[in-house]
Amino acid sequence: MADGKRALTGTVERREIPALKIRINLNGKWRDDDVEPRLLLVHYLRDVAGLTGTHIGCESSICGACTVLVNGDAVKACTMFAVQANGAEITTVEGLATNGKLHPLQQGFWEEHGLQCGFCTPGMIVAAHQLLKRNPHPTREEIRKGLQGNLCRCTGYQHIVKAVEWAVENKEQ
Amino acid sequence: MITEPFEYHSPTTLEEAWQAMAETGADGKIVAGGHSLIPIMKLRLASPKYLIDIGRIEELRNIREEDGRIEIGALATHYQIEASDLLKRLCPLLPETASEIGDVQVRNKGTIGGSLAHADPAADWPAAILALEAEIEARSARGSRSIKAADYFLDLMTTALQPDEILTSIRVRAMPPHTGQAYLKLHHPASGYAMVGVAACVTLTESGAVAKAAVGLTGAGAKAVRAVAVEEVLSGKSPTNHKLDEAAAVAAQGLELNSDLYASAEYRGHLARVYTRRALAKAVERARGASSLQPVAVQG
Amino acid sequence: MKIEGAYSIAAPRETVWQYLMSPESLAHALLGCEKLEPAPDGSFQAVLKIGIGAVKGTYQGRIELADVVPPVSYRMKVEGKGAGGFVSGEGTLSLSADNQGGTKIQYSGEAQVGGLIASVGQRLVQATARQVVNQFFQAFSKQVLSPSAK
Amino acid sequence: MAIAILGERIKRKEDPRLIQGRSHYVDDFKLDGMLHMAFARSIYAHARIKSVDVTAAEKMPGVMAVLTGADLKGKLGLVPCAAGMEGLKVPDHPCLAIDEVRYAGEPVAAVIATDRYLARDAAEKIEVDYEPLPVVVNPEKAIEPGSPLVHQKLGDNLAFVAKLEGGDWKAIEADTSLKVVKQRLVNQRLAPASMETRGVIASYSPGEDMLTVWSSTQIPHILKTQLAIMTGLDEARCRVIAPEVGGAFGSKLNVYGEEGVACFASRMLGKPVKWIEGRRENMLATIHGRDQINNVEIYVQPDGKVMGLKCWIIADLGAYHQLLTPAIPTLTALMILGCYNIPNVFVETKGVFTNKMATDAYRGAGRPEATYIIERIMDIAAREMNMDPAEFRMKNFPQPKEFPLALPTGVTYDTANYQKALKKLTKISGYAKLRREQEKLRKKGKYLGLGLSTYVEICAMGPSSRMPAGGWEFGSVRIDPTGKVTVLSGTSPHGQGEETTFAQIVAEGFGIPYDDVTVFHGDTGMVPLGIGTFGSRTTAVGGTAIHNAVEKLKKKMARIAAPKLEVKPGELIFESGKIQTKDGAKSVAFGDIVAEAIFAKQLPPGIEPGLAEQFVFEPPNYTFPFGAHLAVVEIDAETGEVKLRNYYAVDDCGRVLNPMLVDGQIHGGLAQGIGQALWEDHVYDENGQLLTGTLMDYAMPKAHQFPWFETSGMETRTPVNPLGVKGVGEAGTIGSTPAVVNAVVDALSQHGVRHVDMPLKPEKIWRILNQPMSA
Repeated sequence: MADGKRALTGTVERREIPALKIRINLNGKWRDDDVEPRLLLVHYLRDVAGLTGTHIGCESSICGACTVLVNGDAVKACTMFAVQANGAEITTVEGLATNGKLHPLQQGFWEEHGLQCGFCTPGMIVAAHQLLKRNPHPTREEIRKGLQGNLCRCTGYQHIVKAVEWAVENKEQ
Repeated sequence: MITEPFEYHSPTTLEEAWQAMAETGADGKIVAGGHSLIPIMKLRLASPKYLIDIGRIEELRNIREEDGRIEIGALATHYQIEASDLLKRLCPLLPETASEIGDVQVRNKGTIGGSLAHADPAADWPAAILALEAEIEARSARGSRSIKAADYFLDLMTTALQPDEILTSIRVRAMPPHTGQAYLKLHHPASGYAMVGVAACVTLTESGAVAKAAVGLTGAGAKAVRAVAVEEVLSGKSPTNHKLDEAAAVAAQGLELNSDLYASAEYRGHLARVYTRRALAKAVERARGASSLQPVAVQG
Repeated sequence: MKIEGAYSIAAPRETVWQYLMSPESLAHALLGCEKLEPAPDGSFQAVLKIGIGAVKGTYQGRIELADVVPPVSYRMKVEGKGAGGFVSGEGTLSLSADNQGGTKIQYSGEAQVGGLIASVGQRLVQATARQVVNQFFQAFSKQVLSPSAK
Repeated sequence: MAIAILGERIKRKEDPRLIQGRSHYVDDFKLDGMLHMAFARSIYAHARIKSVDVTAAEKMPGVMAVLTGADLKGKLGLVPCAAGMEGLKVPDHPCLAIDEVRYAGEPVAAVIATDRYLARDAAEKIEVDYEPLPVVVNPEKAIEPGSPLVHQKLGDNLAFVAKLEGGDWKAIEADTSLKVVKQRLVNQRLAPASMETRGVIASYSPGEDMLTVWSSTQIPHILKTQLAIMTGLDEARCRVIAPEVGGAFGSKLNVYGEEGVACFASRMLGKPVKWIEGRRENMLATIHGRDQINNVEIYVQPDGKVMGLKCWIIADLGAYHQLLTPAIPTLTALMILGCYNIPNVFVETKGVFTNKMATDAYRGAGRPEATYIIERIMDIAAREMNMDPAEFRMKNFPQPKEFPLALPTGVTYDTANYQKALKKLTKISGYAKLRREQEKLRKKGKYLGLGLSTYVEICAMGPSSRMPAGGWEFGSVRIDPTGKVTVLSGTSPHGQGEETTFAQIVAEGFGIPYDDVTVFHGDTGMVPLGIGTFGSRTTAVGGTAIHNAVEKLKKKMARIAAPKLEVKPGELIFESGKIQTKDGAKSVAFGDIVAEAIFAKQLPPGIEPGLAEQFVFEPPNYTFPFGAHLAVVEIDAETGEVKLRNYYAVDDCGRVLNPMLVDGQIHGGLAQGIGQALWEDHVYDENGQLLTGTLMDYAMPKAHQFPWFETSGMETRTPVNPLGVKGVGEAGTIGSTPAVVNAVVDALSQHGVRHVDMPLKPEKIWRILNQPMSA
């Protein structure tokens, strides 16, 4: 009955795992990398691509600090492997400003003091981006619900709600 | 939190997936959206040597309707279901349930198939699937079979799926006339999981009596269950307040209830009754408001 | 965490007791048991693979029986550890005749879960314990009642 | 250009880099040859370490070193505790456990490897053989005879007993007309849970013999001193940089063992070593907050005047002292009288060791507990006296003219007008109308509750004589040849926005554009002295240092300008980029005097060239901000769910320098305080296992759980510093917790409910509502 091939510690023996080639459009530019399959998307963005604006807060897909857009959908990059994003278009907080001009949401967070320590902010802005794409004129209640996947320990959220409202009102600027 | 190393396979057809499963056997694990599996892998509580990512099997992503039968591909994300106009029209319980899952990011990535395959005792889908008497399509190289929702959930995170099967779709019937559906839950304040979640489908007769009631209960015990006793109390009866009370009173009957930091077994039993009562009332109210031609829309 | 319950098997108490004292029989009934061997100090060394859905872990442990009163009761002490932390527990198993001429096994004990499993899995720990125990008794009774037994 | 900058709602200087993801937190730095560290931690709350087998880990790919407690013994100093008091027991606290582990999560071994994945893999391979020892988790049981001991050597689990007494208790105890109102209150353990976990990079250059440390810390200067002591390096050879810090709330007001190990490893290997804490580690092994049991009683005259307060505090310190662990509960004693002029006080505080992570400063640090105690017991007493809680409070407030007010606790409150705050609150909230609504709803069987809290807190930490390691703060201001200003602060803000506030202070002082001021902090290599950011001190103490340095420079510049304008220096003011007479008749451009001072071609004799001044501000006293809050809750009687329906707050933090930032601080504080009342609870089981190890279980508040906070301010300036600023970092947290609990108890009072312990989980409320009504 005993299966002698198994390690008894509960961990799999480390084996040489071949790296995989992935091609990702990151903030508008394609790049090719060889990655270990277990490399989390968030570590790929931060450590391989050097885009450290995306943060790691909870590692259990609760806090949303690692939120990025994958093919236009906000996802938590700590709960996805880089290989799963092969072929995808990814937008991080670094990709939101255009031609040096802040995205209205970024501007809104600045205008309305939507951040304090700033650690949750990139994920919060990306999640808000998703919200406004689907619901361009959300109520305060809807903004709060739309940001349910993003924790902020500093602001008490009220100024974040105002920041999103600012962006709604100043979309064209 | 970092997973153990694994080899990654990314089949684009079911055939390729079955082959990968056959080759890797018990060392392989299927991943779809990853929102159930990847967190456990990061804790190293699951360490498959091979990860078979079925996320690229496009045929599993569709939601379609034919002759009042709706098929939802296993890879349909919670958000896809939440936003589906087709489902809002024909089976609003599904979008309503979807909207209660996790948060936007989780709904964007998590899939109905992945959630059902994982069968977390506090997941939302099982309640809806049971109340809708859905059929779960499982396919393997051996062929396909349809599993009734009532036969699907076996125990804690244990389903009727065989090791070589892939959950490929979920089939439900369009909501019949004079039907109302509702899903209500008490969210865990941190995880958002259902402390107790109740899905109710109630079809009324022309005279307003209960033609059929189906109630699915999640979060209460080790697995989601159909609250048969509740349904029996209502069947054929007029859904008066008193009758709904009477029906809800037996919601937790015979259940082995979970208990954790947030809610004791006793309290869960109570929640099961309260939320059953509320879900039934909402479903009845919607059934009354629904005409045969125009199923009720989900309220925000 | 308290674990207690009862399970009835349609077999005489002596038979049930025999099976309960047999390492082979226990090893068969314990789902995922890869090893259950007597150690020189009278205890048993065990290797158990527990899999609940996607969660899988291998536990190495030690089972010790004490206060053995055939065919009535014994006390069991279990210690196990694996990648996810540790499990330890102590409890009593006692056999009595049930109303249908079979045997009722009553168990009652305290279990402690530590490390990773405790700090991330508390909401599932109780249900998991219940499932492991239920599976054990189901498999155990199947074995006791199987025609090939004895 | 005459803009009044102080007091204006000005956008933050910090934000452009943060909103674009261009700022650098510790984990964002990548150094050449950098190695990564991971820890193996105890899975037991208390155990003897029989052996640590690192052979498998050492053989893992990429592993450069594996360290255990034995490797560090005698080579790396202990984790320091700065708080001292008479008779305090201070157990040895090694950076990696030696022989024994005393809480679940205690670091036992460290792996240093070439990448973070490999470090983790190897850490999982470390085999520790433990012999479990008896565990004590409950602090009340821990001080009973025969309890298991956390530290065998210390003989018992009582770390200290502190008594604070004032007034004439004989008279009070003899007065039989006084009603004694008692309550036992539990202030549960919380996780600070800043969004950025802890992290450190230690980089030792053997050639230069220099250790540079990037740490997510609130106290770079203190950390530098302590790391120098721990590693044995000269302090001059150590530099600590606090880069962008992603929140801290007191949890990074500390020196942690992991920081010491990183420095040791970097010195040993001659390479930079990075350690980034995982969230589970953060929940387990970053300090926790609160965790006190309080037995309080007050003595009330028939007219409602409170004459005395006694409280017995049992503070759960956890297994070891961190930097300020034992000091925190003593702040509870200090502030226990709240806004009330209670003439007699007695507080006994027992600090107790248990097999849990250390508690230490968490937003408010000791004062939320104090406020909770006094505000709960005042509410309970009001009900027992059949008085409205607002009226009862009014009765016991000191009059504004009584300030400065010396209290029997030994502190002297600077300035306040509690009556005005409470009146303003009842007005903006429509308190009377809400009470009528409550009555109506009660008749319908619905539960609405109103909860008041009037708080005072102790801020602007603080006079050095009362602080463990200095309470002054350093600021320097330098005007560069271009006329732009460089400011250095010894504080280390991490979200509070002082780069902005300090620039406002300087711009206002010099009458120059706000954009011309740049503020640096958080680098001991750049800022010579400093204490740090905590205790709502940064603006009040650190800002004052800068303000005073500006004043020094202005005096010097006026001396240079005066002869040119043929006036006396004292006649000159700085406004709109000019140095001018008050009537504006004579002026010289700010830049001209800057050039004059720096190029020094014609400086009047006796004036040193250059424009750089520093100031070390020693505050003469603490400051005492205050406020009044009202929470309105609805309770679902069927399930026990509590809904916070409205929240009103009136806060007075002295002079407001930037109302937008003050609002932000209040909001954040409210969320944390409400979080404690309703959801947050860091729970250990009876075996010392932490059950809330992730944010899936520990309920940090989310956006949808709050109503719109209706906040408004008052400005009662303090004479303690020239800015008149009191501090606002902790106010919201301190005021909100009792307000919410008072509201819930108020809602349930028709059921005879007197108290419910936090957090107010639905099941608790449901159980209460399903008990038979008490008489």
